[in-house]
Amino acid sequence: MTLVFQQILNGFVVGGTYALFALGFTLIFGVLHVLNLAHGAVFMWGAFVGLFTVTSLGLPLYVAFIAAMLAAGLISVLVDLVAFRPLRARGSPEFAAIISSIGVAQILMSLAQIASQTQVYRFPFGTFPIVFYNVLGLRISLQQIVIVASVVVLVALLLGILFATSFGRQIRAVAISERTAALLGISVSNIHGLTFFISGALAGAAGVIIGIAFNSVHFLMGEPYLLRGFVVIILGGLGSITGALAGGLIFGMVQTLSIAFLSSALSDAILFGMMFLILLVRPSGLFGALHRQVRVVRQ
Amino acid sequence: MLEVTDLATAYDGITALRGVTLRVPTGSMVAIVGPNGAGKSTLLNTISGVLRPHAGTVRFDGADVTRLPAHKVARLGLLQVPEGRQILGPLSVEENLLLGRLARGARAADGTADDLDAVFSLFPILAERRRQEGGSLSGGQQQMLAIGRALMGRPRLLMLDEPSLGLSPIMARQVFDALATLKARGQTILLVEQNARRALASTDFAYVLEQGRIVQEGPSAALASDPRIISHYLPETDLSTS
Amino acid sequence: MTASTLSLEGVSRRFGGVLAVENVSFSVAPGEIVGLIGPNGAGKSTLVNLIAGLLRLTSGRILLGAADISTAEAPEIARAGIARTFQTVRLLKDESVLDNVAIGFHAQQKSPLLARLLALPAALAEVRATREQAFAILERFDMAGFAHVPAGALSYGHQRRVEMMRTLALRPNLILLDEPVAGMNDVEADALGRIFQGIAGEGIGILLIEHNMRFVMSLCGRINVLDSGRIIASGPPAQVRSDPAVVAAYLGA
Amino acid sequence: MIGFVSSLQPLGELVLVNACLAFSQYVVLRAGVFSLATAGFASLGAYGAAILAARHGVPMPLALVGAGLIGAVAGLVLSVPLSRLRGVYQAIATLAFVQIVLSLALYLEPVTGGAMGMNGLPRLIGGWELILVFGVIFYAMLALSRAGIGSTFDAIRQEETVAVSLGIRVVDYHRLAFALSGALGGLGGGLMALRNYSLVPEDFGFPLLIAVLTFVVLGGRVSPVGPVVGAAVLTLLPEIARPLADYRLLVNGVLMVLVIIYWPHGIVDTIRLHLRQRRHAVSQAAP
Repeated sequence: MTLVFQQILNGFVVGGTYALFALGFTLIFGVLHVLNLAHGAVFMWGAFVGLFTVTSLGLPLYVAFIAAMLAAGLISVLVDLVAFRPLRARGSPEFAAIISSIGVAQILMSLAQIASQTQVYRFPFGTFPIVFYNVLGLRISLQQIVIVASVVVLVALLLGILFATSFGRQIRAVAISERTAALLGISVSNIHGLTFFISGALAGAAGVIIGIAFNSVHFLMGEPYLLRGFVVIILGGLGSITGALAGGLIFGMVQTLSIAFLSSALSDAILFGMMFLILLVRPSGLFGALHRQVRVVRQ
Repeated sequence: MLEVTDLATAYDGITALRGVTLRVPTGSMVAIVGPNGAGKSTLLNTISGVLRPHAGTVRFDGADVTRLPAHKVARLGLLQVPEGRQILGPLSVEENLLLGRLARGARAADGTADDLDAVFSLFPILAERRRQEGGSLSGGQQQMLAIGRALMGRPRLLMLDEPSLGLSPIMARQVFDALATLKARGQTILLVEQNARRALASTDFAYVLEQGRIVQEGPSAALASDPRIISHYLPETDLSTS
Repeated sequence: MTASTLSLEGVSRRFGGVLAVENVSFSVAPGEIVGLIGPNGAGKSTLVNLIAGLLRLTSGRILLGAADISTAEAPEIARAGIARTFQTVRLLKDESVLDNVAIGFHAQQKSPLLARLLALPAALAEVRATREQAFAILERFDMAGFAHVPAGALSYGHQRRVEMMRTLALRPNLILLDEPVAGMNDVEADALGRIFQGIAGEGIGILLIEHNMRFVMSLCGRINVLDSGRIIASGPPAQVRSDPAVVAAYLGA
Repeated sequence: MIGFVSSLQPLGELVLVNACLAFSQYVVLRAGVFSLATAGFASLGAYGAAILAARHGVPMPLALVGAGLIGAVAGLVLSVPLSRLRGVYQAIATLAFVQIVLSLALYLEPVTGGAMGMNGLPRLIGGWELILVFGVIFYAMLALSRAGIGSTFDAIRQEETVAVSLGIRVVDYHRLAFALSGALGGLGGGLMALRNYSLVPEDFGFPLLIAVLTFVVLGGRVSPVGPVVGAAVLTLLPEIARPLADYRLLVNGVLMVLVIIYWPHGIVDTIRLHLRQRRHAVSQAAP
């Protein structure tokens, strides 16, 4: 029984990191109604920047964390400028946006491949003290506590920005109607840029956390997270902030438990199967978000 | 205050405006009337910067704003209350109003609370509903919210697109009463209305737009008694029955 | 296709708490041009989408002849003989004018799927025949010279014509026209109006939804006036335009 | 000279295999279905063909037909729920399908060999067989364009509401597109299996999905020549321009962004549209 609880606890921690990754992913869909398939690559670059800040510059981890968030935020803004803005100006369909973001993802991955010479990097030993606590018979590491704490702080920060500041109000206004927002004096393109920055910064934070937790940083690390990010945001509902949080936690639990008690290959089949089912039964996700209207049958 | 000269706009492949020229003097209330599909909304959206004209100019307080993007036009104090109200449904009444304040931009930074109070005193119902979602209001209340939201931006010129659209007669009257109050306070207003009689009764000057052209203009009172105007709406109507 | 009457019986549609269309009844007989007018937001588009099979009825029935088509999906409505045009012209902009009209014959294709998949001679012959029929329609509308022009390159008025030709390719017995002369001047509108009269003369019923009062009055035998989702007046043009309720709806009380 | 030509042969074969996979992606995109399932179909077809040919000694042509059938059935099954979805939802659901197939291939070790895959497969397909198969597929794609199905697909892709108003049963055509995509994807996978000596699950993951998508985006989504050109350019480019080989990913990415932004119809369709417009301009100038 303790084993189950231990796995649930581990799943909770893993789920938190997935949620962090997926929040930025879903935020862009919620505001701009496009899927940003370069989100995984931005995340990967966040991990690299964090790593180089520690290894090459010898700066402390918290500085690396902030540097990774800033850098990934800026990269994300670049993604918007290169992949999305030219298409938006022309009113191109969502298909084009997905293709161009895949293209930019490949460019970002390729640059990381060249910069890293296809090697797997690790944070130096001792970057993070290895300390374990025993609570009610469960083993909790300091690392896990810090991960959960930083996820909570970042999520609180995001919710604070979105729901208690003028910027957040403007972001939500743009998400609902770009035209109305513009008529109210909101610069829609600035808000898009801001949204991409926030999204990228969250991905950067997730990159450093995951880079440390799994002690590996490499140019392909974004891809599996992107794929799993899909599951998370579909579970929670495309474009929904609370959905991404809940979806991340569910994902972490199911993944950890299924790996522990079944097999890791089957775990992916279960998770993606879950997503497939949700799409068929409830495309707006478990927590309901945007639902694009489809006009093939009477509504 | 507003001078539109020879404006022409194409939209969805249709030439929606052809050579439109009109003026709105400071402190006046001007109406644009015309049948459905005449290009009235296109005209407001071109002035607002939502649509780009392919010819002509829009000058606001002497400055050329013809090719300015919509948000910059709004920040100059040229504010539109769009057709169908366009309330940001999931946001609360108060959040909708606070967003309206952005358009004030650099023009004035003081007196936030006063503005909210001013809107609430004009539309008391909004004060009662301030925490409710904007989308849960009735049509008339949404129209009041849309006007209140624009007022938060301290408009130098307030443009309204069909403010009585889809409202019951009682609600429509309340909205027009509020406009009369604003006018009495010196607010400059440009009103687009399909309901010609109501529009002509409450404005100083009016333009008649048909198929993208201004076909007639004059003091509202004069137009209201011009039988030809009514014929634009119901051809060959026997006036004695109306 | 045998001509039959379209009848709406107590049709209602609710969106959330709002009745967009409320208890609407009227009919369009073969060869008749019936007008549907009303101020912005009166529910005209909702009504078109209800008939065309894009929206579900909240209550009431829609009949074509004796057949109840209230729940049929849009492709089946089209195959039953109801064609429609759209408020903004919708053409396949990259395809040629001829192809745009030829696609209208889709519902009449007879060769089996396998024959078409393998491009068997029978299927190819059918494609050729379809293109010839499409070309005949082009000639009738004096558009043969534009057959191979991409539809998107045409002027607005010509695009409207292509849409009309595509609609006729369906061999409908009823056509829904959703604001067909929006953005046209009187001369262009009258030219199109004569085409509509010709079509009606062949026994096809037309339901004309339009803003342009002059146009509606000149073309329709009967007019229904919609306001806030309800029919407030119905009858010949002369009677409708002097109806106090109509005057109030358009001019304000 | 002969040495040079023979060195080109494997490359030519790869172009043909890639073109088959590109057609699988092309058929759905042309019909307005945003499916990314080709990699999954290819995986099913590859394992199917390998198991039939290597374990059960089924003759090569039959094994290939089997691969195509497996893909077609998978496509048809998939189409039942997926013809209800649109756009990004369809894309994500098919992505899930690819991942499910991938993880099942890893999991079902007794059948698929798990992560180690299947090794020592007989090489049953060479240049001539490939050319023959490609010829048949290309004919089928041309037939699609000539006998009306292609233009129905075009109508659905460009204006679904119009298509519906003309009596086109969109759901049926989406099913057809899924089934064809499955058959072509399965066949492509079968070709891979029967000329590659070995088979591992990762061959059919996200990178293949993106590669196949790139072929069609680059080549074009309407003319059947498009996918062939796309597959040829992207397969040959790194080989012809050797220094580029190390930057293959970068070149792909840059090409994708540039093409979708500046040539959204792809190479072949852009040229086709351009020629048609010019021809029209000429015919108007000289009536």
